[in-house]
Amino acid sequence: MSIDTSAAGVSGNRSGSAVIEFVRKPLVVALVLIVALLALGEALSPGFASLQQILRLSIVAALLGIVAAGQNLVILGGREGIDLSVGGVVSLSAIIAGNLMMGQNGGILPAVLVCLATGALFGLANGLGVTLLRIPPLVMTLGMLGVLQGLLVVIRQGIPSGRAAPALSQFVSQPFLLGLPGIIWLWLAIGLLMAFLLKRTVFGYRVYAIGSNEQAAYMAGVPVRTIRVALFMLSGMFAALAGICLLGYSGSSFANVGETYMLPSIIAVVLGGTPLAGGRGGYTGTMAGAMLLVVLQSILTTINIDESGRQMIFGATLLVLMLFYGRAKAMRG
Amino acid sequence: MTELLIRGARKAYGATLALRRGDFDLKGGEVHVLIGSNGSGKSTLCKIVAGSVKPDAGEVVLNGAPVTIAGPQASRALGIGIFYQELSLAARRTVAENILLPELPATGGLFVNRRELDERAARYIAEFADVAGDGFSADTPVLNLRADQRQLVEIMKALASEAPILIFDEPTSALDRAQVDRFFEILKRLKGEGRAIVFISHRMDEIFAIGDRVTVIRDGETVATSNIAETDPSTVIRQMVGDQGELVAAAAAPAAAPGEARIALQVDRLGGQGFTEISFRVARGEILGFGGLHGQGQSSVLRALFGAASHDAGSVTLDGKPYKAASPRDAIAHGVAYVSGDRSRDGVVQGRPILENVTPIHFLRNRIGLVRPSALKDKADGPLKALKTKFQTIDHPINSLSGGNQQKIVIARWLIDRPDVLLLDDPTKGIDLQAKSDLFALIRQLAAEGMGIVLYSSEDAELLANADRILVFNSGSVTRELRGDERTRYNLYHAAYEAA
Amino acid sequence: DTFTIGLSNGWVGSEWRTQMIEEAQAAAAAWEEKGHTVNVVVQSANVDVPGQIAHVRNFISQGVDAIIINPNSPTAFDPVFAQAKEAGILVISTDAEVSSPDAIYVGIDQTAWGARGAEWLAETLNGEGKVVAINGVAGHPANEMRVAGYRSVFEQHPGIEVVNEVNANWDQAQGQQAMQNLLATYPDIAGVWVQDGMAAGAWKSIQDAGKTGDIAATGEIRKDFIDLWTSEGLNSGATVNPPGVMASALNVAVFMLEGRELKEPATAGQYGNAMYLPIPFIDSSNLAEAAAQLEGKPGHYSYTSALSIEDAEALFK
Amino acid sequence: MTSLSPTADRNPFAAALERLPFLPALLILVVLVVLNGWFEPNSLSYRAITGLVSTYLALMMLAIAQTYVVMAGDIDLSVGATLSLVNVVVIVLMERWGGGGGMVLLACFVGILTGLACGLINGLVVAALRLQAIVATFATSIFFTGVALYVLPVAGTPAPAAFWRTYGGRILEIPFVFWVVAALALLLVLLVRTRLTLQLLAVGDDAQGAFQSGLPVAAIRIKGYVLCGLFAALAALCITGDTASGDPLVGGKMTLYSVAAVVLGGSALSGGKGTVVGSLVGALIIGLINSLVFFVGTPSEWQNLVQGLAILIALMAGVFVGRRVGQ
Ligand SMILES: Nc1ncnc2c1ncn2[C@@H]1O[C@H](COP(=O)(O)OP(=O)(O)OP(=O)(O)O)[C@@H](O)[C@H]1O
Ligand SMILES: Nc1ncnc2c1ncn2[C@@H]1O[C@H](COP(=O)(O)OP(=O)(O)OP(=O)(O)O)[C@@H](O)[C@H]1O
Ligand SMILES: [Mg+2]
Ligand SMILES: [Mg+2]
Repeated sequence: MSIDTSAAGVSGNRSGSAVIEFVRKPLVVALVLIVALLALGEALSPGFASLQQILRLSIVAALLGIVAAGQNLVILGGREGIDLSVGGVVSLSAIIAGNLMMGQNGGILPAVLVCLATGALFGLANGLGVTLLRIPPLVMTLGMLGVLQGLLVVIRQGIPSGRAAPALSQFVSQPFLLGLPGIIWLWLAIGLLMAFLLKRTVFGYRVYAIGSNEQAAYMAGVPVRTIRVALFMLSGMFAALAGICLLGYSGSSFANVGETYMLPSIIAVVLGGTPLAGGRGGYTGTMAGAMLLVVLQSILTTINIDESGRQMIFGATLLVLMLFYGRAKAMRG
Repeated sequence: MTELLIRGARKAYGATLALRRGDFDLKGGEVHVLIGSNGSGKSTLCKIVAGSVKPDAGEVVLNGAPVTIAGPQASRALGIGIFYQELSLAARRTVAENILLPELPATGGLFVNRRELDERAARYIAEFADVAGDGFSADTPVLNLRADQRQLVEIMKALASEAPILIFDEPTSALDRAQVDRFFEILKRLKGEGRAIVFISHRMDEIFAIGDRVTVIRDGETVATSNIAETDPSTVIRQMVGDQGELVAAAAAPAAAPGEARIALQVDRLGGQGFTEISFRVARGEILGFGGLHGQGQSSVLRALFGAASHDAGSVTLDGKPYKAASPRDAIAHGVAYVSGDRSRDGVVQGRPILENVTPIHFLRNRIGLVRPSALKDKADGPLKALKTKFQTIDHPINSLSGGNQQKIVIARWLIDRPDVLLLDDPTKGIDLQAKSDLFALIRQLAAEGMGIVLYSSEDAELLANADRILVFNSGSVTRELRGDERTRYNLYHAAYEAA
Repeated sequence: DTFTIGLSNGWVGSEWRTQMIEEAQAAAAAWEEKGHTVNVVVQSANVDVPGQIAHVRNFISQGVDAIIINPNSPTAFDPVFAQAKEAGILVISTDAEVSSPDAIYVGIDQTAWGARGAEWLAETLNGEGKVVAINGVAGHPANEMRVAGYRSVFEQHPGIEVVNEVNANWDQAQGQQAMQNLLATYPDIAGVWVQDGMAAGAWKSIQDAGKTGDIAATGEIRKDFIDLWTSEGLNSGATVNPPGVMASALNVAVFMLEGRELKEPATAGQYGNAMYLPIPFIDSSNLAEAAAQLEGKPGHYSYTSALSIEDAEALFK
Repeated sequence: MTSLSPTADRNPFAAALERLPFLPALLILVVLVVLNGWFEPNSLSYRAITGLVSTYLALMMLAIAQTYVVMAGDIDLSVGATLSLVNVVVIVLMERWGGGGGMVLLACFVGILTGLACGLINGLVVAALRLQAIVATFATSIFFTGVALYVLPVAGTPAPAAFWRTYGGRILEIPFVFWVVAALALLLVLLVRTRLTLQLLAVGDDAQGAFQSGLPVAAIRIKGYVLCGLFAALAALCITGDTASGDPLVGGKMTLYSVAAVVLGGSALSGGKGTVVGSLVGALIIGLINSLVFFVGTPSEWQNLVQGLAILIALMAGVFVGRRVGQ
């Protein structure tokens, strides 16, 4: 079974028709909505759906999508898995990377290594709190977010904010291969990697198993804790990777750049058809979810209305979109 | 007199047709038994009447008037009370609160009237006071109760509806004999009051002890209704099984254990939470039975041997080598297998494909990292066939199967790579007769092939028919061992009730 | 004399704020030479309005002589400042004005700040062309004052058309994204009015789009931006809100604690309690000077200025 | 029959904790009070305590608000936005209608209706439309923030002096906020005894079971959200009293604090277990940690980190102890 047919279990009544089944797939829903929004954007302001602009939007979506990859894994692993600390890790990683690079290409490799290690470290702390102390993930990562925000303040007073290496900036925003920027390739590679991880490795099978029924997984010899800790570590590493890319995108690190990724990364996962309960879903949908979110946000930027109106429309639209996805089963079956 | 008629009730879950055509009539003053194999649609039919499942088609006629049952509340309002097979309790609420949860007595419609609540709950608790066991009181959170006690609470909750129509969907599956007897007394009294009662059980003796009429349901269709007095167990079984041919008679167990065989598992003075001083040996080729009233430590011992519970005294050897499992993972690596009767908790990974549910042990024992689905499917095929598992394709989610077939999948996962010792913890709980006989044939075959098997069963007949020796548990220790001709129902009951 | 002054800063999301605190601490230390001991206690953390009210209450509990605050709200502190005054504590706000009659404001006029950049933009564009604005957090008072400032200027230039105004929440990356979207939608814009760190982001998008030569946009005062500005020859102008404002406020506070009276009481601004400091401006004409002041400083360091003790004394009788 | 009961050897402390899951939190609170008094004796003065209560009363209310949805296993990430919206509605109405006593009360009343409406919207979206609570209430929070910005585009607009002087003043020599606390305590005592509280907890325990038992689960959850909206509105009135002004963003950061307070108070986010008293204590713990960090003399750049660590540790300790003893 493909990981994308996840909606099946979510909605109460399934139709026998293969066509309807297909159309109900979150991935298909998201893609259709993306196209519809692009068309709407083009109608509102010509040029919105130009190839160039779509590419630029994809860059922004890639940043969100990379954070959402880790978020997705943690959510799939169940037991109310969620990682609110990703925003803090993104910021921390951007700062560390900037300082290790200081505008020098030679600094990229050490920066990537150190940042991934840092992300993994915070993920490890989250994972240990969740597994060994059995702190609910929302609580653990919320607390960790507070710690990370405090740490950012300390660090930013101690060391200057650094600059991205030119090669990194180029990688993120300039065409790299076949006219696509490197970050898009990176994102696609992550998409493939995630699909492979979830569908073709025992690790992936086990992620779904613990997400769906942890006790049964434990009784079948699945190393529950190890897997859950690994998921949080992966989440930290993806967030750190996103932090590095964000540094490349904006050229220099500053303030709490990552804060804006916390809840949107969760929304992207949900719009991608992975319910927060875990055990179902996959990353392909999440990629579409991230793109959908970014397109929606940028449409709202381009229409000339008050901020209040933008927020009202954004909030309401999100609600309407959610109706297409992860609605809980009706109590009455 | 109350009368409930159901005509042509139908319910499909996606491709699964849970109920094809449910016809059923129920009269006041009778206990109407509903029987059918796992997944035949009994619970679905009950839930339709209780309002918690919305039928695709069909009509319900109550006292001559057609009614629509819009939901559980509406059903209650129509005078229908139900015991749910999977229970409907709030774990952190107290026994009393749970009993009256559907209609909490309130002052001014706003504040809980504690006094009235306690008084009313006490009435139902009193009915079971002497059989409920330790730690059962009105203000105990349900969380702290044993499985049988929880089932009692669900029974009390159904009784508290004081409804003219009462549905009991497998209310006795966790109860001990005394509790069942008490429950049956109450049912008889209610019947006398003119209430209409639906009763579901997989235990044939219970059905014939309490039923007035029996309706057999097969593959989602009600096939026959007869007066209990005018039928007999084998007729009922034939109706349940349909044209699939005669059931194989339960295999008579060999008289004695193969004496010379190697010892697979030796346990010396094992002690832990819920059991003490347990000693026994299991030879390869032998099926050792655990018997006694349920909850006497049998499960705890098996779980401890599997590393899922701790033991703090005694020693274990596996094939002559010292063995202590720190976790199930550890046990599996040593070639020990464990099948729990509580499949929804311990066995099934809900919502995931059958394939993923069959393979975890294989992954672990072969240290597999990458998955090749086609190769895996080949591996899974054999065990699934051996168990006669019914499924559409191996990529379908396991929830699309009936309970019995789900349990077969859980068992199949142990058969890709054969373990040395198989621990069966009431593996047939809620499984239909056909599946049971398939399963025990297989278990016997596995033993013959050299496995050491421990079988705990809450059904005496099952144990007597399949175990080579039986250890009877009482209060956490073994009080008697039954061998050869000693394995009689009388001896088993006697030993079980001895110190109780 | 010995004075204890509490410094409260309710947002630590930028180096500008750090520099503000550091300059104030340095200013306090400088009083040692004048024979005064000025102790500062600092509460500088990311807090919301209630959190910063707690800052003030902590200072009151501690019994400080004066409180200098960079407030998260213009009006929310009225009650707690009244309590501080009751306890005999002098309250000065800086960087953002407060409505409390129990406090005075020492800092720049944010409306004038917004207007100054707009004037530069209008002049640079010769009063002609499409302009977009990228603003901070909608509903934030400092943001709204700056917005009022630029709007009042653009209104006086009929040739200038403000085609869109968006909010990027003082976040550099959001500023960059917003600019990217705006460039896609309005390919023919000539000018961008943008604040603070978001300016660096906006300029990054302008550069990425290869429009560096075609667009005039306001800039910011961090050294790394000034360097970029110099090397790329950006068509930019930056109004300065110096991080030294808190140091200026501190120097004023010490004189007031000494019991000195202002020559001209602080009565400016919409709340009639403000004392405005001059607003420097950087454009191509004095870019080199600004760069010289920042020589050798780290990239995050902002161009600054503050009232010296002498400057401050000149304001008193 | 002698059967092996899992309940036989439960210790009395575990039983107490089952009934009063906020005991660990209360202990932490006492320790914090002592430490605060140790490092800054003034912090235990009458005035300082009044100040502490005035400052954190809004968070206490918000934590209570959050508790009523958490009980049923839901969550509300829009409480902060609801608070902001009510705050600006009240401020704008008071400005429109003048600062007369009757008008002020009427404005407060409309504010409360606004909070109830927000709660109702959340309830409908989560319980009736069956969207996932975390993301759905995040979406409504964006929507409510938009409405708040529409009502009052920029922070400011002073409240009538009569309003905030009452809030910050005294009645019969006792600070007004203490009267509020007393009234709140009474209200909570009443609420604890309601059928709704029990039903919320039952739904939180097992929603499907509650539904099958015949409880109107959707209606109960909606009522939980409405109650949440009510307390968020009361929190807004407190904020309005303490800040004497309107700010469309004032509540933004308080949402996650309200969640933290609820957890600190011993409630389970998975539902079925929760007390409002605990949440109230949790809110005070957050307040006392913040002030303690300052009174201890933490250098400013470390303040956020130490606060963050202290809250994380308190959260972990609370959850850990609660579960350990509860087992
Ligand atoms: N005795 C037990 N019975 C049932 N479930 C258990 C038991 N112990 C642990 N679990 C479940 O398994 C989870 C993980 O337990 P544990 O850490 O032992 O996993 P593990 O498989 O040993 O992992 P690892 O190999 O990484 O140590 C627990 O959170 C719990 O849900
Ligand atoms: N919620 C559901 N979703 C999908 N399939 C379901 C659901 N509930 C029941 N089924 C399927 O419907 C069929 C009938 O199930 P039902 O529970 O009525 O059987 P039953 O006769 O009560 O069996 P048992 O004796 O095991 O309790 C089974 O195949 C089952 O798998
Ligand atoms: Mg059933
Ligand atoms: Mg382990």
